[in-house]
Amino acid sequence: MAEQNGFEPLIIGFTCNWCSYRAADLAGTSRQKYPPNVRLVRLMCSGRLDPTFVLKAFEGGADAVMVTGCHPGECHYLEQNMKTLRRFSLMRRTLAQFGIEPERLKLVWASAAEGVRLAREIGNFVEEVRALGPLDWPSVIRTNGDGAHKAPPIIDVAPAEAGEEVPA
Amino acid sequence: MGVTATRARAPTFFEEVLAETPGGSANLEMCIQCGTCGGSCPSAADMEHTPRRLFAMIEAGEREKVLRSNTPWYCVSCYYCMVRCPQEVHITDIMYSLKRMAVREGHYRESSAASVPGFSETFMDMVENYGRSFELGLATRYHLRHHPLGAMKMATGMGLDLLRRGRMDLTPRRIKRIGELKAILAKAKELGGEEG
Amino acid sequence: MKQYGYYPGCSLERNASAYDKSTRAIAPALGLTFNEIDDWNCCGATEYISLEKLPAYALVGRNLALAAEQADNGHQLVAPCSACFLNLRKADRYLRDSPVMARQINEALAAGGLHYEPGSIKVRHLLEIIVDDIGYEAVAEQVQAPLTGLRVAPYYGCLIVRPAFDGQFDDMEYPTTLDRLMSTLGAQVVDYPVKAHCCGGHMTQISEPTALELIRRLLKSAADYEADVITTLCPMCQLNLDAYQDAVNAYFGTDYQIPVLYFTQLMGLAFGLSPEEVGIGQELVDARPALAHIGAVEEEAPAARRRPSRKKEEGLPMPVMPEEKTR
Amino acid sequence: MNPHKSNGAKKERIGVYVCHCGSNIAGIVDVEEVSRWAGEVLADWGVVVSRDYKFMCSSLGQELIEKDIQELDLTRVVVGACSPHLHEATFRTACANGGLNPYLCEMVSLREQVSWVHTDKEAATEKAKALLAGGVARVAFHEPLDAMSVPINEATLVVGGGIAGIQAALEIADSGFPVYLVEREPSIGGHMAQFDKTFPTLDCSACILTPKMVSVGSHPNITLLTWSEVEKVDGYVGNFTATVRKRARYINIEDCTGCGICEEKCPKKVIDDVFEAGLGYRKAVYRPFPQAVPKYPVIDTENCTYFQKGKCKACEILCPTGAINFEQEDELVELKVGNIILATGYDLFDARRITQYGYGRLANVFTSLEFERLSNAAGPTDGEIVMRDGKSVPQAVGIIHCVGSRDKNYNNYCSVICCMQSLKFAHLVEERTGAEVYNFYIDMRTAFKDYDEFYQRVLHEGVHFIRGRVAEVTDAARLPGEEGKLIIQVEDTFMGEQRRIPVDMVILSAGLEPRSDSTEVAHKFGISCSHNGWFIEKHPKLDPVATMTEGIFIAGCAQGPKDIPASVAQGAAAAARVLGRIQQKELALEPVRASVIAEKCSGCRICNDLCPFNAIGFDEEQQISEINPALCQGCGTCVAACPSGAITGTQFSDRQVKAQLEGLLAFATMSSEPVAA
Repeated sequence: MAEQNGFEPLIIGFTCNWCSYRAADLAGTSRQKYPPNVRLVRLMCSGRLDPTFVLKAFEGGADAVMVTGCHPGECHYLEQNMKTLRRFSLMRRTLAQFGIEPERLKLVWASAAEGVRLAREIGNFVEEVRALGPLDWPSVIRTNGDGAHKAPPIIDVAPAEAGEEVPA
Repeated sequence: MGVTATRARAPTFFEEVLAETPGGSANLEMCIQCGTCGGSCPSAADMEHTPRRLFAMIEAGEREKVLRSNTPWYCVSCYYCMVRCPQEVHITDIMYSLKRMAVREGHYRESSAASVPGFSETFMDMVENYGRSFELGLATRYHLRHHPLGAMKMATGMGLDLLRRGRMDLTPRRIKRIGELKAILAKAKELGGEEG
Repeated sequence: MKQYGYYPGCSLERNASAYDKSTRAIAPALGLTFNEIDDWNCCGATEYISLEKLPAYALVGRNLALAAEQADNGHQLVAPCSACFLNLRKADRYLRDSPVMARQINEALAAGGLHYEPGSIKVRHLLEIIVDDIGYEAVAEQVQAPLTGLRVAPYYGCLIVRPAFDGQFDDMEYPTTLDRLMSTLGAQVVDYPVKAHCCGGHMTQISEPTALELIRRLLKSAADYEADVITTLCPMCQLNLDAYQDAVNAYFGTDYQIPVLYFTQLMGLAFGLSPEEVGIGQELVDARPALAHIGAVEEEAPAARRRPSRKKEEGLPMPVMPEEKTR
Repeated sequence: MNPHKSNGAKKERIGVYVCHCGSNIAGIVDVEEVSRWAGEVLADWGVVVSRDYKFMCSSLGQELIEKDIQELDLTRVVVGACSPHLHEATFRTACANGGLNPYLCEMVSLREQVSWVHTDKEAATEKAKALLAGGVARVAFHEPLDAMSVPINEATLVVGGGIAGIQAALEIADSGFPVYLVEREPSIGGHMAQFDKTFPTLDCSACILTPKMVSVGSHPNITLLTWSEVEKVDGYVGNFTATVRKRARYINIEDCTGCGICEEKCPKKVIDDVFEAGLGYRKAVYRPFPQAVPKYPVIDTENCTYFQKGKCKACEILCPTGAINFEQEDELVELKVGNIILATGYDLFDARRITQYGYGRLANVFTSLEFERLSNAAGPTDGEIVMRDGKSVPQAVGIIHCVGSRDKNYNNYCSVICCMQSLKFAHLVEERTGAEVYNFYIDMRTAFKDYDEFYQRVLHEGVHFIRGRVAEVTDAARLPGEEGKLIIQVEDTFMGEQRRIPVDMVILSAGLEPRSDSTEVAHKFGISCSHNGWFIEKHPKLDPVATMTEGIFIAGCAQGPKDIPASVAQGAAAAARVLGRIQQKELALEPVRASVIAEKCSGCRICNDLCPFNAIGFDEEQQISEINPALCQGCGTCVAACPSGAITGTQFSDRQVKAQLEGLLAFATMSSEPVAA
């Protein structure tokens, strides 16, 4: 693992309960080593991935986000991963508009049997993000937002649920 | 894909062969020793080792035995092995890699195919100096150097017939911008040297 | 008029000049214009790559770069020689697959003032454009002197069908396009089993006995099926089958006398061109006796011929091939 | 950053439990430090107790949690241990035992995601802390949930009447519950009915299968629908409605006695490429084989002279009971069932695709299924093993394994049955013709009971075994001994040399492929298919006959290649699962479900088309979307898509996920000090 700049990226990985989360389990049971820079969040399906989750992760300090799901045609909910694929392209475009390198968002298909592959993809992504350098989210907003030191409005698109405050 | 050189040690012979082979992954690590290649090869009967066996030897790190083998030199580039291989091993390309490595390391001289690279060398000289090959003249030259008797045969029999029918040049043709080609090849060799 | 870049390759300059001549002769009838790439160089055949990797790709790269530069040809480059076809196509494919090599090759090309963007030239074989771009129907329209009664063994060799670097053009083991083209010309096609086997290539120079055995296998099978003529689409195959036929006979004590002609020569004859216009007479095994009975009034009934039969008349039903269903 | 600061008055009391898992976690992660840290640093977030223990999943570990819930009034529990897929149920039960709603527990995977995949102890410990923080932040937003339950209809639909479907149908019917068995062909029996002998015992296939077929045909609890296909499936577990198309047979079955006169008198002979694998003939009105169940024939309209040319009617004229009815039409039948078993079987790999083996071009190259018919006493040659001319007996036979299997150009999986099937063929050829038999194989796979013993037996019989994958089969003779033969060219990998073996007959042990329409069928039933087209089981080891869709089970080769014993076992297993469901009378479901918050729904209907399970409907009156909780599978796609934030998903709500993200990132730079926000 190259450590030219001493920068250890922090990456959030969204996983599907049925395939990629199990691939992570399998990577564990088969003792596949990968760098500790990734922290995984379990969703039932990659289709559950709300774009605001991605922005929330960047805002919270992640340098990159990895979205993982079942291979096309193998979705446990039939075809919801194809919706993820469409959202993914959209999110990448949105990121570019914020001045964030779209490469900081990556989509990886990994079946429950692909522990080795998932570990390798994580390893590769960590190196890719290391090469990109740290994401300076507040300054991103400063230069690309409307000048105010606040998160882009899309964060607040989904209003808080009734009687609840969204933790911020 | 399965073989990545992340380990901090000198590459094995196996890894060197893979690195020498262009075109993405050559999949040699996927070989299951099924023998489809050896069964398909039209010149297998004349090879010291079938391609399959050679791959096992590469895996075992038998550098000298492999590079001394006549097998790659008997490859006729028919690509039967490559398209039939159930594991998508790029067999024909690996044969070319082994030829290059054998020549580079001089091992081919110890093989029963010792004179073979001479043909390729003659061909290469011609291409580098003229930009074109003139295969029959080339054959004669090569034979003069390596098989004088063969050259006699060429010159009297078939060669004469071809000459008579206007199918054989006595002098090679040279392309117009040979200097340009020489510069390109020289640069490529330099880069290849760095790489090796 | 369809425009194509044309890469004749070294063989077509001299040894296979009949191929070049006949190709150029049939082009107008098919509405094809070939623009020869100016100052092209040798593709390296199977030899150059045996000794050097990067220079071998740079050698081919120069041709691709020139073809891209002289692009009044719709970025399509036609190679009649199977070895040239393979080398050009393979180089383009590997340069696309390996950005590192593409960068190195362009560094080398820059030394000659050239540049090539991988994927910008589509390399095609001559047979492929005749069959796919022109089509059998258009070819049939040009047939004025059908080759009725001529038993033709279509010989594909290796490199046009294998390894299909950029899309598969025909079956890799049992191709049929040339068969169909020959039927279109009115010839009687010999369906023999070794039509895509290897002629030995440059093995004649390396181990002649090995090469002669490969050539013998092809000649034997064509003779078993009583072919009058073998037709080929590659100069190397033609040379081996034609020029080494005597050597095979001497080595194995056989007596094969099967002329070997380029498919373009047969197309020219069927289009009504004279034997001279398509370079008949350059072959070592004389084709004239075989060609003499084209146009003969009556051909003896094929049933009288002894040849291995493929399909039994009775007994258990044979599986239906998909193409038989569709045709 | 404290995700709970804004949570105001209601402060949760959270217990954190860090498992050592022996040395599995503790070997890499400093569990004591993690536990100490959680207790101190996360106290702000509501953690009131944090403990580490050798094995949390042991009964002592569970008791620890139960006791704390009771003594410390815990309202939430976080367990840092292995993957939730392994022990979530365990710790939920522990919570329930302690008096806490089981869904108020959250598991954090410190083993599979940390200690087993990382080597740097310090980095692993820091990551473990971050993951725990994510779990603690998330658990505060968990809601108490009740498992859902649905009633189960007692009837079962079995699709596919091969041996797996037959077994499943009989098991359920014998237990006293109704079964509908739907089969596409005119008779049940499947591939097994085509076989002559079965390995390794060489039992006669028909002798063991026919009694089962007869039982199905006469069983009071089984409604058999052959020549029929399921067109549509609606509903959900316990309550499916299947629409079945009963294709017109053109036979009044109440009048037909199955005498076979129509078949005998029909003037139209066609190649039977289903039952006879193309090696024999049938008539336009036919039963695939004499023991067919049901006994009634069908008229194949594509080949019937009357249907094609408007005249003939020989069968109608000659039928002694007047059972022929050319006016019959397809019928659509609606079946109400609680569970469905799919046993739709396999297709044989089309050997024509491997051109170099010559099938379809070289007369005496046969497929395995053709050979089954050739060697079957009831087959087109009455069991005589002869060549394509119908009379010559082969003197040498080559059997090629792995045709279309273990090959990336075709199917890269092993078809499981081919080695044993090839050994069976070798034995039959040797026994009946005395021919020299050659088997060409890559690896000999004779796993399972008595299989290797059969290999030993065939070896002893003098069959030749050549280890090498065949390169080509050709009729191009090179040498005098090869004239008129098929030559098998192969590398004998043990010799290390290329060999050419002349034979008279070649048998291709073709692989098993998913049905060509398996993807459509999977879609129709709402289950998943692998990229090859095999149906995907819920768990490859622990839940092999269930699918991700509740109430739908799979059995036999539809799930992947397998032999008869395995297919029967799966049929029975699927039946057992269904019977279990039926006995429960109602079924508890994991309460991961989406629901619409009516007051927020704008009625835009974006979500309506997103749901693959058709769980989202639209209330025209109120102009809002609504979700049927029994149909919803909980994927959450609609939750993510709703532009008004009007859909929320239990267990995976926005606030749960976002709180977890905050927790994971609160200690961003891998140092355990909170980052200033």
